[in-house]
Amino acid sequence: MTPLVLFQRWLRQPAFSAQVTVVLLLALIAAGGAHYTGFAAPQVMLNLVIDNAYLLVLAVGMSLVILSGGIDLSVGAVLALATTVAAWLLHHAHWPAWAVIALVLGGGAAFGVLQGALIHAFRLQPFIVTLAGMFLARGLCYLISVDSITIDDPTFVAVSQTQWQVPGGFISPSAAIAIAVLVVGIWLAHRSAFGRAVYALGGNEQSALMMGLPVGRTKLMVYGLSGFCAALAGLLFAFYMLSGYGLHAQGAELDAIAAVVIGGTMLSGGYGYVAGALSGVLVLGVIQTLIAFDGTLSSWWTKIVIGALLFVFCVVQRLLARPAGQA
Amino acid sequence: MNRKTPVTDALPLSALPTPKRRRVLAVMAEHPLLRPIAALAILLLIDVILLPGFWHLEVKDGHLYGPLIDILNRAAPLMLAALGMSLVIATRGIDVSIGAVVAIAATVAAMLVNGDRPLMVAYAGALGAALLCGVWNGVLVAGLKLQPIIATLILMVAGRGLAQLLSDGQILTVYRDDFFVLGGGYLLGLPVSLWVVAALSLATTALLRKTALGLFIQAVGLNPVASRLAGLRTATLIFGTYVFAAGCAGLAGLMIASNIKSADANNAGLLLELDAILAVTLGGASLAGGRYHLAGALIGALIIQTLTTTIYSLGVPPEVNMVVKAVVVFLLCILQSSELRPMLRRLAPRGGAR
Amino acid sequence: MSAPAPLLSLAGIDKGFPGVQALSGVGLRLFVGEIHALMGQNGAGKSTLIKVLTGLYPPDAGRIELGGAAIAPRSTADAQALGISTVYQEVNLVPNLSVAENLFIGRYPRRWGQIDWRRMRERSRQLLAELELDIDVEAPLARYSLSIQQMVAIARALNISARVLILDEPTSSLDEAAVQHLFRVMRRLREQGLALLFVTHFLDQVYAVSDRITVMRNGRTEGEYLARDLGRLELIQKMVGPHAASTAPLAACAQTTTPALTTHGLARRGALQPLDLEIREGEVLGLCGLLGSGRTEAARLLFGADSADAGDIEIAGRRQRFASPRQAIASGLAFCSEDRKLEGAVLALSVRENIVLALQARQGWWRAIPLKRQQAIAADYVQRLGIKTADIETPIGLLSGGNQQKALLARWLLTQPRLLILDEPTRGIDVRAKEEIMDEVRRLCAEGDDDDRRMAVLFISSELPEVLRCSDRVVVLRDRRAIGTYERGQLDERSVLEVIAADGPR
Amino acid sequence: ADKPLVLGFSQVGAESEWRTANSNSIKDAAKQAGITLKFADAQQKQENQVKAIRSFIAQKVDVIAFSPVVESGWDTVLREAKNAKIPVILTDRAVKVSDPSLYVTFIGSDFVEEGRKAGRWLVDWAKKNAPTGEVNIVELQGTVGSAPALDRKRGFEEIIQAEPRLKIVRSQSGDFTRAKGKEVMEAFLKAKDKKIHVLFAHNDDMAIGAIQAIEEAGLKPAKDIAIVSIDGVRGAFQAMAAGKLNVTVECNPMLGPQLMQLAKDVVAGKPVAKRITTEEGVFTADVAAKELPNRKY
Ligand SMILES: Nc1ncnc2c1ncn2[C@@H]1O[C@H](COP(=O)(O)OP(=O)(O)OP(=O)(O)O)[C@@H](O)[C@H]1O
Ligand SMILES: Nc1ncnc2c1ncn2[C@@H]1O[C@H](COP(=O)(O)OP(=O)(O)OP(=O)(O)O)[C@@H](O)[C@H]1O
Ligand SMILES: [Mg+2]
Ligand SMILES: [Mg+2]
Repeated sequence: MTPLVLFQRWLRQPAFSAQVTVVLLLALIAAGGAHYTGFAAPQVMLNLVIDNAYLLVLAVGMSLVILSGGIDLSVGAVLALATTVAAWLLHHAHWPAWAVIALVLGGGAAFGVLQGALIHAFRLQPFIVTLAGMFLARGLCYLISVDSITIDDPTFVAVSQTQWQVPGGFISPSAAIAIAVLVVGIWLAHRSAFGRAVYALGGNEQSALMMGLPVGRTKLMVYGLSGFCAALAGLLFAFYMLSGYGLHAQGAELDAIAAVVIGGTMLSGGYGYVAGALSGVLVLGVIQTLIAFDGTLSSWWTKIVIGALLFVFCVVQRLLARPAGQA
Repeated sequence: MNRKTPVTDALPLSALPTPKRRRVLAVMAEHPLLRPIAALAILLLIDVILLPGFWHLEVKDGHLYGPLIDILNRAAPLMLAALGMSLVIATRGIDVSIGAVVAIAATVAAMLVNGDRPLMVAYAGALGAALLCGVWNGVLVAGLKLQPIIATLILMVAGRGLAQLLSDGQILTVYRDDFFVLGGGYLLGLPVSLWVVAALSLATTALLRKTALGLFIQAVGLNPVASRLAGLRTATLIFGTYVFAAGCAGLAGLMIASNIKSADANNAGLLLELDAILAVTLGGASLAGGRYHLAGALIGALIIQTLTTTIYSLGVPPEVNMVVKAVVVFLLCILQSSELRPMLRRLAPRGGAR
Repeated sequence: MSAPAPLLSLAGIDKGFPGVQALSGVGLRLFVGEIHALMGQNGAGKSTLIKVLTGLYPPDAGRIELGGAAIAPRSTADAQALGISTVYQEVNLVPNLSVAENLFIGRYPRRWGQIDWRRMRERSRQLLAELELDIDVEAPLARYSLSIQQMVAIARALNISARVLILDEPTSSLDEAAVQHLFRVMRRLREQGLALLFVTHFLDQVYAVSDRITVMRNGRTEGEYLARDLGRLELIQKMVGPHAASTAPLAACAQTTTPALTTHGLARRGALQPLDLEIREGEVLGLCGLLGSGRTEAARLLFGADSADAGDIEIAGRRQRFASPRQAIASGLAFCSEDRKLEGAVLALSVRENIVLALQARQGWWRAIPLKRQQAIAADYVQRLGIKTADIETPIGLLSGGNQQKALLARWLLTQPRLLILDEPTRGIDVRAKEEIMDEVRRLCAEGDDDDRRMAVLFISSELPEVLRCSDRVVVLRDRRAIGTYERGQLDERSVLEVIAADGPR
Repeated sequence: ADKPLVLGFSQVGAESEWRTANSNSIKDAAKQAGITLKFADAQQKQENQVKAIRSFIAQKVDVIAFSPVVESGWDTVLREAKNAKIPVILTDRAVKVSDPSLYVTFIGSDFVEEGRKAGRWLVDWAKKNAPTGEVNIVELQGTVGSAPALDRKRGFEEIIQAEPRLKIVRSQSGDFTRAKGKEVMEAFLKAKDKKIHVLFAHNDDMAIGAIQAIEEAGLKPAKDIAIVSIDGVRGAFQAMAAGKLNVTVECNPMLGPQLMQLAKDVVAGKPVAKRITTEEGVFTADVAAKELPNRKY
C-alpha cells in the first residue's frame, strides 16, 4: 500500500493522540531547557518522577476506572487517610512497619471494593458515590487526628532517605515502585482478560453484559484496584513526607483525572491507554517545574500560567489528533 | 468515525421511564421528583426532632427571620449554580469552572461598585465577564471538541488566578448599600435572592417547555449522532448550555459578594462546582446525560444546604462534619436507588424466588 | 428427523411489561439437529421470548427445560455456560475493541496466563473466512458498517461451542452472498447435531434452511409446523391473519424527467469513488450492490453526514456541497439510516418525541410544535404505519425492532422531503409491514405536494428482490463506484449479480 | 559588588489578605536589598512546597526560605538541602524535625502565643465587664487541621482554662473566610439554647463575616457580644474604628526586611539566633482609629 495510505492509517489509529502527547511533552521540556539553565539537567528530569511518584500511582488506578466508564473522586482522600492511619499506627500504636503497610494496602482495596459494590448493586452513579467516599475518607482522617503526625519509624525513614544512584543522578524507591505499578497496570489493561473486560465495559456496558462478561465482578475489581493504588500512593506519600495528615494531597483526584485525560484517555470510557497516565503526569510535573524555575510569578500569575499552558497543550494535542477524534 | 460515539442503550430498562399508567398513584410513584423531595423531607424531619427552634420563624424589621430563611438564603447561590450545571450535564458535559467564574464575577462587580459606577453597570460588567467565561468554555467544548472536564479545568485554574490578579489578592470590601440588596435584602418578607432564583428557574423552565429547547437538549444528551442526523445544531446547543451555566454562576457570584458585602477572590465559590454537581445528581439527573430535572436540581441544592446548616446548628465538632455529610449522602443515594425496592423484596423472606 | 424428546423446550412462558403483555403462555420445542424458524409479525414477541430464554428477562411464569432438566439462566453468561449461544437482534458488540477481540472477548486464547494476541488474530481470520468476510481484524469494530458488525456478531456466536444456537434476525442487513455463507455454516452445524433457532422475516430464507417453523402472533404461540407441510400463503396467514402477499411489481408511478437531485463527481477518499447520479422527481431509485459496496457511504455523502472532498450536489439548479445534515434537510433531503440504534432512535425519548424530532429541528427551537399537534401527528403515523406500541409516550427503546424502524420512517415522512434516502428501511420489518411501508412510500412519490412537487426516493436494501420490485430505476454499485444504471425490468436478481461479477476487477 | 545572592522562597499560597501582604512584603524587601528572589506559590499543598524546594536545590540557589504549610514532614527534603549545603530559613511557622540543624533559623510569629494573647485579653475583659456568672464563648475555628487553627485554639484554651466560668459553648470551622464565618455565626445565633457573650475568631475575616451575621440578628457587635480575633488586617481596624470589634491580636506579615537581612547574614556566615520573634501588638478598639492610617495591609 502507498505511503499515503500508511500515513492515514497512522493518523486514524487510536494510539495516535497518545503519541502526540509524548511529542508535545518533549517539546515542552526542550523549550524549558532552552529557557532556563539547568532545567534539562538529568536530576531535574528524575525529580519529575520522584516528586510525582504518588500521582503516577493514583493516575494508573484512575486510568482503569475511567477506561471502565466510571470515575473515582475518592483517591485523594484515601491517600490522605492512608498516610494518617499509617502515621498513627506507627507513632501511637507502635505497630511494625510491615504490618502497617499490609493493613493500609488491604484497607484501601477494601474501601474501593465497597464503593464499587454500592455503584454496582444499587446502580448508583460513580461520581456521587466516590464523592461521598471522599468526604468519608477525609472525615476519618480528622477523627484519627486533626494534627499532622510525624513518622519516625526507622523503616519508613530509611526508605524515605534511600537514594539509588542512576546515570545522571539518583531516584527514590518510591519512583521505582511507581514505575513498577505503571508496568503492571499496562500489563493488566492490555494483556489480561480483566483488562479487556474493563475496556468492553467502557465501550458499552449493556453489550458487555450480553456478551456474557462478568460485569459486576469487573466493576468491583476496578474500584478495588483504584482504592489499592490510592493506598499505595498514600504510602509513597508517607515515605515522601514522613508525616500523616488529613490535609495531604488535597485536590489530588483532580490532578489524577487531568493527567489521565491529558494522557489521551476518553473520560466517557473505553478509549485510551494506561501508559498515557505517565505522559499526563509528566506534563503536569513539567508545567510545575517550569514555573518553579521561572520563579518570578506571583501566586495568581502562577495559576494563570498553569491554565494557559494546559490550554495550549490540550488545544495543540486536539488539533493534531483531530483525524482520530470523533465528530 | 461518528459510529464510535457511545450510545445510551435500550436496556437496562430501569434506566428508562416506564410509560404512563392509568392509575394516578402509580404515576406519582414514578414521578422523578418524588425521591429527592422525600429525601429533603426526611432531613427536615430530623431537624425538627433534634433542633427545638428549627421551625421558629419571627418577623424582624419587616421580614421573616429564622433558620429556614437562612437555609433558603444560603442555598440561593448553590441553586443558581445547580440550575446552570443541570443543563450542561444534560448534554453529557460537566463544568468545573463554576467556582472560578463566581470569583471573577464577584471581583469585577466589587471593583466597579467601588469605582463609583452605578449598580447596573457593575451588574452588567460582572455578568458580562461571566458570560465571556461561558463563551470560552463553550468554544473549547463545542468548537474544539475538548473533553468538557479538561476544557473547564483550564478556566477553573486560570479563572481564580485572574480574579486574584484583578483584586491584587485583596478582599474588596464594598460600602454601598444598594449593592447589598441582592444577597441580603428582603422583598415581601422573603430574601431577594430567593425571588431571583425563583424568577430565573421559572423563566428557564418556561423556555425549555414552551420552546423545543428542552427536547433538543435531551436528544443531544441522549444520542448526539442521531440528533445531528435529525438536523439539530448539536454544537450550538452545547455551546449555549455552557454560556448559560456561566451566566448562572456569575449571578451566584453577585449574590455571594453582596451577601458578605465584599468580594473575596481567594475563596469565593471555592469548590462550589462539586456541590452543584452533587445537587444535580441528588435531584435525580444522570451524569451520562439526557434527562434533566431543574426542580430536582434545586431540591438537591436545598438538601445540601439543609445538611450543612443542620451540622452547624447541632454543634457537631468540626472534625466530624465530613463523616456526617458522607454518611448522609450515602444514605440518600441508596434511598434514591431504583434497585432498592427489588433488593428489599429479594431480601424479604418469601420474596419472588427467581 | 425429529427426535423423540426435544433438546430444549419452553412451556407456558408469560412475560409482561408495563402496559404490554409481551408473552402469554408461549411454548417452543427445539430438537437436536434441526433448524427451527421462529416467525411472527413485528412485536409478536420473538425477541422477548429469546431474551427470556437466555436469562436477560426473568419470565413471569413458565418452565424452561434443557435436555430434560429445568433451567433458569439469570444472565447471558449462565446461558452460555449451559451451552446456549445467542445472536441478539440488535448488534451487541463493543465498538471500541478490535474485531478480533469482539470475537474472542471472554474466551481469549491464553499463553502463560496472558492473552495470546497473535493466536487470537489468526483464529479470527479463519473464523471470518468461513463467512468469506475479509476485513482487518485489528481495526476497531466501530470502523465497519452495520452489516459487517452483524457478521462479526454471528461469527462470535458460531465460535462458542454450544448445543443450542439462537439467531434473532441475523440476516436483516446481509446481502445475498453473505446469507448463503451463513446458511452453509448453519447446515453444517445442524449436521453436527446442534439445535438452531432462527428468526427472520424473509420467507425464502425460511424455506431455504429451516426444517420446522413455530409461528407467533401477539405474544402467543400460533402453532408449530413442518416447513415442508406449510405453504407460503398459509404461513403468512398464520402470522398476520388472512392477507395475500403480492410479489408482483408495483405499478410504475408516473415518473417525471425533472431531476430532483443530481450529483457531479461526488466523492470521498476511502469511501466513495466519484459518483454521478441523477434522481428524478417522483421516482424510486434503487441502489444495489454487495455488502461494503459503498451504498451507505454514498447515502451519507448525499446527506452531508460525511463531508465530500470532491464534486458537488445540484438541487433546483443550485450546485452545493452539504457541510452538515442540517443543510441537506434545509434543501429538502431526508435520510433514514441503516443503523437504527446508533444513528436513528433516541432510545430514552418517547415515540412521539422521536417522530417529531426532525420536523421540529427544521422549524427551529423557537417555533415549538404544540403538544396537542405533536400527539395528533404521532397518533396518526402510529395508526398509518401500524406501529405496535403501548402508548405514544412509551420510550421508543421499549418497542420491538421493527416498530422502532417504522417510527423512524414516520419521522422522515413527516418532513415531506424532496428526496427521501432510505438505507435498509425494511430492516427487521415483517412481510406485511414491508408492503405497507413501500406502498406508503410509492404513494408519496405518486402524489405531488401542494405546489405539485413529487418526492423522489433513493432506496437502499440488501434484499435484491425488494429493490427490483419497488424501484423505477436501479443503480448498481461495486467497490464504491457506480457501474451502471438500469431501467425497471431490464434486470432481474440473477442479472444484477452477473453485472456485478461480470464487470471484472480493476 | 559580586553577583547578587539568590533566595528561593516557597510561599504557602494566596488564601488570605494576610498572606498577600506577607508575599508583597517579601518581594519588595528583596528588591530593596538587591536580592534575586525565586518565588514559588504552593497553593496550600505541602507536596508542592517540597517540589519547589527540591527545584531550588536543583537550581543551586544560595538560600532557601519557606513558610511551611504544616509542621511535620520536612526531614527528607531539608536533609537534601543540607547535603547540597544550602542554608534554610523558616518564616512564620515552625517545623518539627528530628535534627534541628536542618534549618538555620526560624523567624516569625508564634500562633500559640497569639492564642494566649487573645485569651489573656479576654480574661481581663471578663474581670471588668462580667465579674460574675458564666461567660459563654463561641469559637470560629480556621480550616480544620491547619497549623494556625490548631495552635491558636491551643493557646487560647490554655489561658481560659484558668477561669472556669469562661466556657466555649460552640466551636465550628469557618475555613478562615468571611462567607463561612458569617454562615456559621448565623447558625450559632439561631441555636437559642445558650446566650452568647463572646466570639473568638481565629482570624479577622471570619470575625468580619460574623459581625454581619450579628447585626442582621438585630444585636450590637462588640456590645451585646464581645469579639476577639487575630491577624490585625486593615478590615479589622476599620471594624474596630466603627466600634464593631473589640480587639485583634496582631500577627505581623511584614517579615520581608528581616528575612532579607537574615539571608545576607547567613550567607556571609555570621551567627544568627535559632529563633527570631517579630514584635507583635494587641490592638483594642480605642487605639484603632489612631492606628488605622499606618496599617500597610
Ligand atoms: N423492555 C420492554 N418494555 C416494554 N415493552 C417491551 C419491552 N420489550 C419488548 N416490549 C414489547 O413487547 C412486544 C414484543 O416485542 P419483541 O421485541 O419481542 O417483538 P419481536 O417479535 O421481536 O418484533 P420484531 O420482529 O420487530 O423484532 C412489543 O410490543 C414490544 O413493544
Ligand atoms: N467486505 C468488506 N471488506 C472490507 N471492508 C468492508 C467490507 N464490507 C464493508 N466494509 C466496511 O464497511 C463500510 C462499507 O460498508 P457500507 O455500509 O458503506 O456498504 P453498503 O453498500 O452500505 O453495505 P452495507 O450497508 O450492507 O454494509 C466501509 O467502512 C468498509 O470499510
Ligand atoms: Mg425482535
Ligand atoms: Mg449500508
